[in-house]
Amino acid sequence: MSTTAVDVTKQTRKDFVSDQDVRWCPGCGDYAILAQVQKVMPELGVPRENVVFVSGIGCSSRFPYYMNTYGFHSIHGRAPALATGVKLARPDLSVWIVTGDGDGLSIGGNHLIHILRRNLDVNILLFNNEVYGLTKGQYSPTSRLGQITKSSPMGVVDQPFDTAALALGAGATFVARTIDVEQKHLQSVLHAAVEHKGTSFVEILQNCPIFNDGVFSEVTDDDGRAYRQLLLENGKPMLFGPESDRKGIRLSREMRPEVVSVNEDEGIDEDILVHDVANDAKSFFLASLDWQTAGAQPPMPVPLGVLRAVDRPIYEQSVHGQIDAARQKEAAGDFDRLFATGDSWVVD
Amino acid sequence: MSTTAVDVTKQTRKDFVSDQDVRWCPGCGDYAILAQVQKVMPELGVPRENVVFVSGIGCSSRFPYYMNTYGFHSIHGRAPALATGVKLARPDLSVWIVTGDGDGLSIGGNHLIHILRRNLDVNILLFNNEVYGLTKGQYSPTSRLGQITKSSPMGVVDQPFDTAALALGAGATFVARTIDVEQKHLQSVLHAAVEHKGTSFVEILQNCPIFNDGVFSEVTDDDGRAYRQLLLENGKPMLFGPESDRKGIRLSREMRPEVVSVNEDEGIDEDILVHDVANDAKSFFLASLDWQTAGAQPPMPVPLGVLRAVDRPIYEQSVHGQIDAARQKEAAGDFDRLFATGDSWVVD
Amino acid sequence: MGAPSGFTSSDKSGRSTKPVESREHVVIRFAGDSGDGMQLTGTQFTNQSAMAGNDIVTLPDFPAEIRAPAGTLAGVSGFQLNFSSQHIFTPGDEPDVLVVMNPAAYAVNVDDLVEGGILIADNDAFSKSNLRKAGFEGNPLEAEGLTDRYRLFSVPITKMTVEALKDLGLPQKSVVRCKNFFALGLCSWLFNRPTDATLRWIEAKFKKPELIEANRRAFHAGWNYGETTEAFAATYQVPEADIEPGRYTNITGNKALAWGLMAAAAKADKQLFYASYPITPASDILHELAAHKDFGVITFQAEDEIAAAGVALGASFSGSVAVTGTSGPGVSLKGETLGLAVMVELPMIVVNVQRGGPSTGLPTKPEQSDLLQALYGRHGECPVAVIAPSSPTDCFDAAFEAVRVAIRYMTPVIVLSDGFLANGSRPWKTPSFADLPEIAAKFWTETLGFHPYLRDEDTLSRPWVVPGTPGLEHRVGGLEKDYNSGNISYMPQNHERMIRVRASKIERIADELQPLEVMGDPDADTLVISWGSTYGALYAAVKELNSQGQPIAHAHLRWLNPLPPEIGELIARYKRVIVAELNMGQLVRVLRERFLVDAVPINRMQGQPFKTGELVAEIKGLMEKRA
Amino acid sequence: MGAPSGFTSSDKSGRSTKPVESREHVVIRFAGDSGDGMQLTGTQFTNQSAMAGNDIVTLPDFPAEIRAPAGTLAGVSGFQLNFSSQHIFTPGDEPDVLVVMNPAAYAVNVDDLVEGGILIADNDAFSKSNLRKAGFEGNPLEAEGLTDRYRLFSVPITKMTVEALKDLGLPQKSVVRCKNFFALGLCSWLFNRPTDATLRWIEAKFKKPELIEANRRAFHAGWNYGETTEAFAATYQVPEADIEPGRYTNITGNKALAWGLMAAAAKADKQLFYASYPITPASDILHELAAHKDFGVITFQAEDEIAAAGVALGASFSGSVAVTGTSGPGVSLKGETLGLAVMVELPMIVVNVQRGGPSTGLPTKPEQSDLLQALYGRHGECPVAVIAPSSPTDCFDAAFEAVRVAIRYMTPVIVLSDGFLANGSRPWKTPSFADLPEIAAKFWTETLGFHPYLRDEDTLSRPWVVPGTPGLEHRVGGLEKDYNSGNISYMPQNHERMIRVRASKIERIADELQPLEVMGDPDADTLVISWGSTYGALYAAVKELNSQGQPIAHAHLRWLNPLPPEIGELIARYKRVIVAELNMGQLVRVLRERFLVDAVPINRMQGQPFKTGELVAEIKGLMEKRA
Ligand SMILES: Cc1ncc(C[n+]2csc(CCOP(=O)(O)OP(=O)(O)O)c2C)c(N)n1
Ligand SMILES: Cc1ncc(C[n+]2csc(CCOP(=O)(O)OP(=O)(O)O)c2C)c(N)n1
Ligand code: SF4
Ligand code: SF4
Ligand SMILES: [Mg+2]
Ligand SMILES: [Mg+2]
Repeated sequence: MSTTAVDVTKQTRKDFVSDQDVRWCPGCGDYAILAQVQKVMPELGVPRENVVFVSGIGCSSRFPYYMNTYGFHSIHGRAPALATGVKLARPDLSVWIVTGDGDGLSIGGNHLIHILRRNLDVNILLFNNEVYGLTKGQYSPTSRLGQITKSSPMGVVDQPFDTAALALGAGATFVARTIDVEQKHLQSVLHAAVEHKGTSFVEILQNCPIFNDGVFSEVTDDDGRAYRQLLLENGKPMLFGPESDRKGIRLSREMRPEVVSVNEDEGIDEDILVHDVANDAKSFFLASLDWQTAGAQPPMPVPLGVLRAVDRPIYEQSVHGQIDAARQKEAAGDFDRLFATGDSWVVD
Repeated sequence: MSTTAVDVTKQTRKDFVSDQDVRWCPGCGDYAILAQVQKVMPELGVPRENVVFVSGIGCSSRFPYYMNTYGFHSIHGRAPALATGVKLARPDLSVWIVTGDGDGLSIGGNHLIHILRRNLDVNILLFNNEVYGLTKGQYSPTSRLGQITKSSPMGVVDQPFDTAALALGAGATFVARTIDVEQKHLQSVLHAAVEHKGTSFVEILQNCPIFNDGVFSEVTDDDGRAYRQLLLENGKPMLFGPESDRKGIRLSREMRPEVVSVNEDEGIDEDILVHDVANDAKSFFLASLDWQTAGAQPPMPVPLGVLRAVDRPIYEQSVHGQIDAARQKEAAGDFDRLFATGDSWVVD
Repeated sequence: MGAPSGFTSSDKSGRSTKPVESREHVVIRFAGDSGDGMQLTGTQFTNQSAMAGNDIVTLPDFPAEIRAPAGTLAGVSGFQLNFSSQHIFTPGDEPDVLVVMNPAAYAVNVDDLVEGGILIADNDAFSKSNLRKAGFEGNPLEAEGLTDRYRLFSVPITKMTVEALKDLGLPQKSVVRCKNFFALGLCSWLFNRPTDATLRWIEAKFKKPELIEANRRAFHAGWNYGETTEAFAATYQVPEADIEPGRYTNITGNKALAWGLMAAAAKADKQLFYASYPITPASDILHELAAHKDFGVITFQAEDEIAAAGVALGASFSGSVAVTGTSGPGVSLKGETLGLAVMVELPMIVVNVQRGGPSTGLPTKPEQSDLLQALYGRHGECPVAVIAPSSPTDCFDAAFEAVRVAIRYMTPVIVLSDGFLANGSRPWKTPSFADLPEIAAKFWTETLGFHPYLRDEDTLSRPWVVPGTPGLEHRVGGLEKDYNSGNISYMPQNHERMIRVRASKIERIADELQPLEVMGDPDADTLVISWGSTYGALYAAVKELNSQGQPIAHAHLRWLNPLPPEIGELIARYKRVIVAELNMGQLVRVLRERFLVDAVPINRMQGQPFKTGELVAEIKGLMEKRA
Repeated sequence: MGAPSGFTSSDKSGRSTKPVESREHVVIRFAGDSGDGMQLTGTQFTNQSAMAGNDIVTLPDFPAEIRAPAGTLAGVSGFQLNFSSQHIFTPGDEPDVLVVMNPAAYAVNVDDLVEGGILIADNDAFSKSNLRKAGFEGNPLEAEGLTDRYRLFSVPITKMTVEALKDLGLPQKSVVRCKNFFALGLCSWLFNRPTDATLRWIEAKFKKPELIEANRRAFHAGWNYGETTEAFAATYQVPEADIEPGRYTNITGNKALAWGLMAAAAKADKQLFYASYPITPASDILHELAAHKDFGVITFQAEDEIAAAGVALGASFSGSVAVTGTSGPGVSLKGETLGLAVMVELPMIVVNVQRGGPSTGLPTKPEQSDLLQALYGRHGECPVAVIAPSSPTDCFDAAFEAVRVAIRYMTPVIVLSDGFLANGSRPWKTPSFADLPEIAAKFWTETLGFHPYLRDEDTLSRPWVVPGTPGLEHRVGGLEKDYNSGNISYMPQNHERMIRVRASKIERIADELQPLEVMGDPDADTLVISWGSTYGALYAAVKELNSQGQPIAHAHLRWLNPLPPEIGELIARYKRVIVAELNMGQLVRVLRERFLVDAVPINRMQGQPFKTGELVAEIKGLMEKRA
């Protein structure tokens, strides 16, 4: 029997569901993310055999087993390296990296910043639950100051990374943030990530009901949804808050963020910042909004959506471009010529 | 014979010169840096036996051998880890990390970003010569696009890191930049680094005459010095250029950098940005100034001096603070009580 | 109406009034879903048994997933306890009693139960959907022949727990969670365990009064069920063991190891500095030490294992007793830093709580397959000392000794524990701190003639000089150093000399090892050698074989590098040498190579400790084959 | 006035008119400051000698620093060449001719020169300041007794070079830089080397016409100095060796290794993917491969060695011939990823160009101390195949074979080269690409009955399925996999089965190894065993010993895992087995353990290859001791 290709246009969500038992805890935010990813997949128009999911180790990194695509559940922190090999060797594949805040930012931090600067055309989904789930609840590089965990019985004293700021600082060409429970938003961010040519970095805030339950409830509960989500849209002013109480963000003379009330009917003040995914300073500014520090007044909203999206040469294209150029050389690939280079001589 | 302490106030440069032969290539920028560091040391008022230099591997990482202090020439990329151990165990020591663009940003990138976020009170000197010197000239994570090296015969295709942006993105509390040949500036930056409580990250642009000669000449030759150095001073407007042709930097409505002419005698335009080392957005903005891309018009100046300096809790103080607090507990440190905890029972 | 808490036995004292049968020892296994609290139940039962004066050995068995979907085979969690009136050394091969909280637990465990053993099942959990998840068509509790094989007690545990708690107004989820205490109560009754400690523990553990009451009621309900119904005709009693007098506490290997490090650092008058990156099954050492800041312990959770090793080495340079703990994959990452530690000759402890490999392997299961890595897993000639504790309680002593040797010889020491020791527990006779030996650990301060590689004549160790010492400023590093000055040296002869001196230093440790004890038949012609956690199983097997008249002796290696000096001679005295390990044969390679002895291996790589019965059979087989 | 370029000999043809003495072989060493261009000089002289028809072996020797301060001992760089009319196997123990460009080079090298050997020194460089830097009080060239020991030619090389170039208008620095060509010219004259190739090379190498002219003039000046002055009475001639006809090129081990990988990938019809992080002495493989994009080679310079290994493994998953090259410290970092490769059973080559360890050690010097790490340096039971090339040219064949085995057995293969092979060179008889064997490497596409761990009956290898193959979507990873489905499995027996099958797979490679060749005396009672780069020295030593009538045979192991199947039997035939290695005795451990043979080691850890003379003496010593 020979292999059979799937008709791309007819792929459905089910085609991306593997036969493996899903082994996350009941209520884990990972389920929702999996469902959205499986939903978005058929819309990409890529046959599933051309899709590869690569992960490290962690609860989140079990992800590839549940996707009926090619998959590599590698070792802790190394998914970006493995994925780089997969993509560079086969630029035609659609390559996805799934990682966690521990896997991607702790042990795997170096590979992450390097893949971001190189800008391969891959998609990175970082499930940030601000804790190590698989190893049963130690703090992670995104855990907040003071958090009590098994390894921080008196509270975390390590300043957490701001994931988006780190990615921007590393030179990422696409940085976005979304939340496990915001299905529509998650979908739209996944679409944007796929559309971006270059490395797409998506941080997904994810609830771990077992070891860090409710860590994002401040922005996901009813109040939070209304008052604390800054939904970014390119070219649109930065507004948030419920209909009845809209607010906007502007820059003070000292280049500090200010939250001001806005009445959309009366027109939006010129001062309100307009989002521009291609403006470095704005992206960094958004990343530096401190939405996590408890009790800040007024509390800052969490920027959601695409913080940055810029075009830059794509790594694998540059690499293969050089190879293609070199192959134009006379005698390219001729081993007999190669062996005779240098100072060769004949003994007869 | 018992050990003898040096009189701190009488320490001179010579006290910090070790008896080891300095083994850099003739003309290497590292010599100038060494000389400045040795010069600044006595001014710190720390007896040399309380100073520890920790490095990784690379030409730059030979540094500790030449300092008559305690020193640890460790392994490639791991100096921040070793230094963390040294400092956390002994917060009273003055700890210095010397690293290179390969050692610190390639193999050691992860340790670097993590020490920056943790904010130990140590000083990091990163000698950036945009090349691997010790291994004889491969490109590094700061090498520029197109650079021809032994490992990139057709030119580098990896987008370089912007060192300052990376450090800021990681949450560094102090980020500065200086140049090997600018002795005064180098000294002043070293002083600022020492004064900062928390991790001080100093990028030193350094010429490698053997494998990357003149890479910074655009900003160090006579023209460059005059036109391309943006010397930052906290609370002062961002001005550069020769007396006759002063320029300032302002933010456009779109939050993009603009270079405008300034006549200082006529007063400086309100629009010209005033440097504020404690303003995140400004620091990121400075880090995103692209001064390296060849042929940009007008060419941007390189921001030199302190890009960011903010106060945040110091890691080793937090750690020891928790320990001190715990030691107040009743029966703290009592092993016999410890052994009897849990469900112990007596067999008699 | 829910039952109020309290015992139904006539004297209300928690002592059964039913007939009591006596047993020398009992092996009981609790099994259920990861969410069912089986580890907790097992631990409590263990504590009760220890307090009842039995000797005990435990074997917890977790799934790799935190909480695989409820009811699936992957989610089954187990806890086995052997409690005895005799001295015991293993958690027991097969359970005499199996408690299963759902069909999956039944499926995974039932084959292990001895014929005629007691099987207690929560029949409420054998619902259609649970049966399906566990892969059953029908209900196995009703399968033909089951009651011929086992003594089945099919108990409606969930229903009765719900009933007992119904008027407490707790959410259903919380109510159902209490069913493990029903099971614990029932077993406490069945084996006449003392109940006070458990009741006290419930009060201490739960914060909310309604939860205290709920668990108390569930516990009582289980106890009362045994006492009241006619399901159980009798209870069992395992008499007190003849145990050396003293204060005991039941301790896991990881905890003992943590305490051993703390005690050693205190005895050396140094700060304990533990740098680690979490990994199963080593993380609990980090958790334990992090909780003891009142002892001045510094714990550092690093960004990865390489950093953890580097931080530890830096701390050692600064004068701390520096330790980095991990498991196999982490050791594979620490190799380079360990090499640096060898080169700079600083004391450092690397704890490897071994698990099933290679790669991610079987992350929650024990194995002994990292021995050769400990010996040879670094580039260059890079010898380190290696010690392996033999039991959960020996983890304390081995850690203590590792610290002593590391400081005295200025060398890294690898401590090879494993998942079985780490989570398993044994009663530990708690020492008095004052009675523990001092550890000499003076920093060097003498400037006269100083150089950083000056060597002590006896130990060949270099001086431990810490920053802050005036006049001794010096630099260390990974490049080869001159024997006579400590400066960098590329000279040919010097390199060879330094390699040899580093090797000799490790060899010298052998001079002060405790003499090797030979156990078993003194007239044996066969010697069985064990190392690490397999000590207990081998000890028990040899005892059994001896009692069957087999001429077998047993030696256990605690230090793997260096080997005890007398081992060569000892081996030469026997006709047959057998080396039993939980790997493909690693120590056996070392002994064959070192002593050219045709030692034969017994190997097992199944993610479980040896079973005594298997060992007995296998050793007998080898004796016959090589007779 | 500077001399125009051209030869002064009567026929102006670059052939000397002085008397010629014949020699069987000559060992010459060029030594000077790192900035003096000694590697270049040595390489040119080597090429001349190869073209003159001699057999050649080279030994470059760099300092660890790029360019330590000029004139210091640390900055001395050397290049040794053995050229011969016979077949030779080593770069020679001691130079017959030593060229020193400054006092430091003199200090470091003079003791190696054979008594009566030729010593050529640039006496201009023996200035006061240079003498001081090298630690001399007076001028050693003027020391008493020197001319009794050596035939000293004290030549004002710098001055004459300056003189020859003075009217070219070059800066002084550039002028002085040409002095190595003066030395080369002089030596070319002295040994009657063909000069055309060098002159052509000068033209190709230097871009600026004035530099071409300058170097040409310096070269001629040196040549003419020999021909014209009366300092040298005669020249030497080493006749052509009897070399198999064919086209030859002088090739270093690193280059041969790179080409071998390229050729193997081409023969497997796959893309070569080399992921690496620079490290001495492996970096040149990266440089060489990066220069061959015209062959479709992808090179990836990773952020570190872990990433390099991960990238390679990812590329292998995607269907490339994936290679990661490094040296010892890098291997210590790749262990975990290598374990993953073992678990997922994908082909991958790890090249370890060994250097002096442990830790940073002696980074530019060869050693063979990573063998046990290659065999055992990972957690868990984690077997990989290991091959070691025996000479610079064998690096081509070993790399080729490693690729073949990696694909056929779906396994990582470690190639153990070392710094001596890497930088040393030998004439290589270039094969025709068409004559190289094909490598079968078909991706699996069959869906029927597919699972990712289906095994080939012969090799036990699993199928290589690459993404993009419809219907074969599957997941691999580091957790243990079920033998029958490839799904994750924590089952006890399955784990043991998988461990054993992974081990058997590696053992099966032995079935197709080339038979072991036994060299030396066929009636020997002593067998000397070598591996890797020590082949040549051992071969020469045994030849020498045989010629002295010693009954010794020699076997060389190319595959270290698995061992050739006949080695056990072979060893059993000898009274004495000696294993010579550049380490503390690593292969000897393996052989002792495997075959219980009392093999004795010969070890050297001085950052240098074995010297034939030393080996001869040491082997003789062992023969007497164990007679
Ligand atoms: C080399 C190595 N070190 C440590 C571990 C243990 N480990 C597995 S997952 C994990 C952390 C996972 O955290 P995260 O990436 O946030 O994933 P989550 O489980 O929270 O989804 C750790 C420390 C390992 N498997 N390998
Ligand atoms: C684990 C390991 N990998 C690689 C090397 C080789 N190596 C030594 S220094 C270096 C790069 C140094 O570059 P950089 O830090 O920029 O220092 P520079 O020499 O330019 O000052 C490399 C790749 C090593 N010593 N150890
Ligand atoms: S531990 Fe947390 S992150 Fe992991 S599966 Fe459970 S709920 Fe999800
Ligand atoms: S190679 Fe470059 S960086 Fe290194 S010592 Fe020489 S000049 Fe300095
Ligand atoms: Mg997490
Ligand atoms: Mg550099």
